[in-house]
Amino acid sequence: MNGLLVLFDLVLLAGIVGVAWRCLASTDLFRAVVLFITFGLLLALAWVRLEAPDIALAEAAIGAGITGALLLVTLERLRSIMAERRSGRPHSPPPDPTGPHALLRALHDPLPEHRTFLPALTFALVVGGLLVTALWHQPQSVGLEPVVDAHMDVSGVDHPITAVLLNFRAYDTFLELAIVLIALLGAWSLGRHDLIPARPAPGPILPGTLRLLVPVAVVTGVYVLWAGSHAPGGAFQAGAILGAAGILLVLARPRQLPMAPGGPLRLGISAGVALFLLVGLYGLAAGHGFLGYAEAWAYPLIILIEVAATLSIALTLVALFVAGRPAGDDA
Amino acid sequence: MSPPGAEWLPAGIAGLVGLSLAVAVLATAWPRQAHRIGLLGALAVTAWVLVLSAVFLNAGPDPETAATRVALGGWEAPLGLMLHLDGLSVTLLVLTAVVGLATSLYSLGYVHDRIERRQFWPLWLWLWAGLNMLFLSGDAFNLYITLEVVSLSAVALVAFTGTAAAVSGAVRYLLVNILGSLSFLMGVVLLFGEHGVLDLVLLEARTEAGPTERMAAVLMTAGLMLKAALFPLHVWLAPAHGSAPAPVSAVLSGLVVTGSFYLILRLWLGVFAPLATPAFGILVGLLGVGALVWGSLQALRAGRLKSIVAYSTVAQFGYLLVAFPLMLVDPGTWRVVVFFTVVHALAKASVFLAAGTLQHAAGHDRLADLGDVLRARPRMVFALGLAGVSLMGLPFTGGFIAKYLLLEAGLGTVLAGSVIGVLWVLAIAGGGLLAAAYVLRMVAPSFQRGRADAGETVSLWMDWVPLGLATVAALAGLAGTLTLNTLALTPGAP
Amino acid sequence: MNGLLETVAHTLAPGLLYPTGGAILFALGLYGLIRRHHLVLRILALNIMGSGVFMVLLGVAARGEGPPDPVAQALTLTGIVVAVSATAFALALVVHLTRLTGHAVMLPGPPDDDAPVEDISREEHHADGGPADRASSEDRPA
Amino acid sequence: MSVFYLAAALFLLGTILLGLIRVLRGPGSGDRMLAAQLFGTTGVTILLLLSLALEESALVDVALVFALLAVVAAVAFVRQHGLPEPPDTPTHRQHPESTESREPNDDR
Repeated sequence: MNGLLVLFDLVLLAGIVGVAWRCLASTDLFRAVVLFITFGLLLALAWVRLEAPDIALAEAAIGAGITGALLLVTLERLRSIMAERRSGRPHSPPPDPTGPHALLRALHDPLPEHRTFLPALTFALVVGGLLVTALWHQPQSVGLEPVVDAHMDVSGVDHPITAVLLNFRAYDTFLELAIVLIALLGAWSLGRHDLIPARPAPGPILPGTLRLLVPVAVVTGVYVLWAGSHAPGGAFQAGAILGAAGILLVLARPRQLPMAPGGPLRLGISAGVALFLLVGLYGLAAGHGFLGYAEAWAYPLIILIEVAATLSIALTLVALFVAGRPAGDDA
Repeated sequence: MSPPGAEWLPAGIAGLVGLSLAVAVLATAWPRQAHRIGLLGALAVTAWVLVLSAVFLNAGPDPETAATRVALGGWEAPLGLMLHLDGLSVTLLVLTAVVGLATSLYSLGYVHDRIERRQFWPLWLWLWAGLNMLFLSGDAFNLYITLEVVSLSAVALVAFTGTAAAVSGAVRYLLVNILGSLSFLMGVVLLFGEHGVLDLVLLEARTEAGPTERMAAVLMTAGLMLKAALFPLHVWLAPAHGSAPAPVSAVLSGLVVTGSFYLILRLWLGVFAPLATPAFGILVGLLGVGALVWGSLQALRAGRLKSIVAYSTVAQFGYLLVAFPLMLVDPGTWRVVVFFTVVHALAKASVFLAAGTLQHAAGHDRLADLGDVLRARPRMVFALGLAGVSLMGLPFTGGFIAKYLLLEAGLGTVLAGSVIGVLWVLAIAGGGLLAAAYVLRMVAPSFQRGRADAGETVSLWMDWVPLGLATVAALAGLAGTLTLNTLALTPGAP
Repeated sequence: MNGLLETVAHTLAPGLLYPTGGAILFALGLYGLIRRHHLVLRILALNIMGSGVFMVLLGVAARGEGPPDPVAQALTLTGIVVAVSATAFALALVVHLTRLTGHAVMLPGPPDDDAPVEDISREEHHADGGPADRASSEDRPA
Repeated sequence: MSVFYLAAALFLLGTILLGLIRVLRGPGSGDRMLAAQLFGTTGVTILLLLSLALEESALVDVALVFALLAVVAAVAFVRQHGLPEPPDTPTHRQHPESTESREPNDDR
């Protein structure tokens, strides 16, 4: 059993490193993206081996649902921009066969010159070697597991990771939500969104798949959110799953994005942060400290924050997939 | 009996975080009123910071007990997160408030387009909140998160004009920031793996000079140097700072870069203090000399006003590196370094704001064609000159006192028998001369004869705020003793 | 013989094996970041570096006998969310840059400091949403 | 019994690594994408087997999420590349894929 586990670990790690290496050595960007999707899948298996099912769940939802689609759509956007520029925009210069325009022809990145090979390799080897040396010298520290365990009964939930995320280190989680929001504000500040490049997909398969899958994804998201208080799961994983369902809907109708009115949309994306902050300020006023809860209220407040955070994360991830700001936001 | 007000400090610290976050969230959710929310918020946050610092100075006369630590949610470290306020963080909070208020007032005039206002204000308020949280954080992982809040909103602010130069500067800036954050995070992970705690005070008590600490120090310092644009990791700075809108450049050069430098200083005064050796100090000092020379030469070569200012940031941060070997000889020098950073931030922000006004009036910022506008706008020339004098370090300005103290420390090193100390003294003195050269380059066209043309009309805010901030920078010399005494209230630091 | 086996078994424990793998991923990502010029590949390289950091963190948390450290896992989750947000924003920037300049590569060498800068405070400047219509006049080689 | 589950998981992991050849060599985008989709299915099976072998019931949730969301990338792909078309239509992808597989795409 143990020998097999070690063998499994070794094969898995070799696969992860190999896939990452081939991904970064690709000249074809599409191949690099497909390898990156595979990399995410193998990483999820590694998280399972490191007894971190919560992280594996997040990796599954992100890697399979969000990042893969985001990267594929980005490549297609780049390709359609390039095609548009080549096909005779009046002011655009003709493509220069040696210049940077040629580099992006059909999403192709030529291998770099050999000049940087040795310095880069030496640098990476030194950094990696020093890291490994430092890591192998470390003691078997117990970390904070006993401390968290001793406080579980006053945390309001039964799952230690949720307790850390939404009670003991709630400030970090609050700022994490803020970062998702800031990323969206940044993407919105670049301009209005344009159409997602898409080709017709005739036949009953696509609409049929969506009709079946979107409701199942929504149910799964709600289940993962609910499970978070006592088992692996939680707001972010649930938000990512719901976000993936939203991305499916966007992909189904790329030319008719729902015209969300600006006010409610803004409220939706900032609801998670706003509610979290309100609860935190109430805690400060009531004497539990900023972002603190009374012990009896911990469970309902955590659930309330998680629900709002899930909705905001899902909405924000879909908006990040669409990238530009909707026309309704300027009204 | 404790002095009055001390018992309010913890609530005041948490309240400051809550207030700056509330302003940012409100502006995000209600962008139509974002500029009004931003103005009121800027006034409220500034007032709060000033009251907080007054209470702090009144309450903590003893350097050993001056730090106030607040357990968020009531969870003490190592389980929970602690906010940490001491003399160093108070100084930088006040600096942030002054520059932040000036930038906010300036932006009222500068960002006038209805749609751009909606994009600008929420991002700027998040950036300000992130800086406040950075200076108050006492936890290694939380520092990583606050750094990300700061850098993502800063990148978005660089990009939001949507021009080719701004967006390509922003992409570079973003990649550099992510790389710097990951390097920092790897260092945090190493420290956590060795000691099992994240709180900086607890970490400081446990560190010794082992392989983990050395590698973590290298990774975290390199990551922060990348973010602070410290030579030789500075290449991204000029394109990002030089092509951003003026208020954004002011904040980036004045505050964001300073935030990363603050963190380097904080770590080397605390967690990594056992690792500092003379050889390391000399290496850092040589980098500083390189930064001074290279940055100044680029500033003398650049054709655009804002590029000159951006490169002068690289040069001026060379002083901070030169100060490292001096700190090893006389540990108390770090307070002079912080004072220098404060003066630099004030002066640099006002120069960028003045440059923004000139660019607005002329429609460009090419130095060769800027003479007409400069001759017609003596107020701007005065602001540029006043701030520039502070950057050069002429007598009776804040910059003079900072550089004088640095020189004194350098001469002390020479007297203590260090040969290389001569190089540090020469660098500090020579850097001032180079600064004089590029500052004169900026204002020189106004002294030549020629046509005067005020160009586009300029709103009142844009006309007066740069001069106001430059005056504050020049007068900062008067607050030198106060600043140094405040900084002395930092437990653990020499 | 037994001693040797024990040493090997100790070396191959997940708590040491996976941090080593994480360090390799970190170095590999760094190498790719330096070598490749296309921005999408650079973003992938940064993501691989990030995964290396998370692998070290989780591997370190899984060391020892008892259950793994929940704080380390919570930190990883937070880190992953930050990485995803930064990646999405970076990709949006890259698309925008390509629209403006016609390329998505960041070539080495110093950038052009003296390129003209648009001033958003001027009256003639308006954020009219579609960035594409500004693109043609601002085309410049990197 | 858990040894058997583990051995099966190891075998499936090996098939993923073997299938990487298809991703690396292509030649078409469709080939690469289809291989990645297949890895998704294999990954679900590995997760279920590991869940039995390590007695960790939460892994079933992970497998569920993977199975559910694998379709997102597939839909994104189909949406942008269309359904298979004759190679001479103008909407066909303009990758230099045919040259790609022959090229020495290794820089070491």
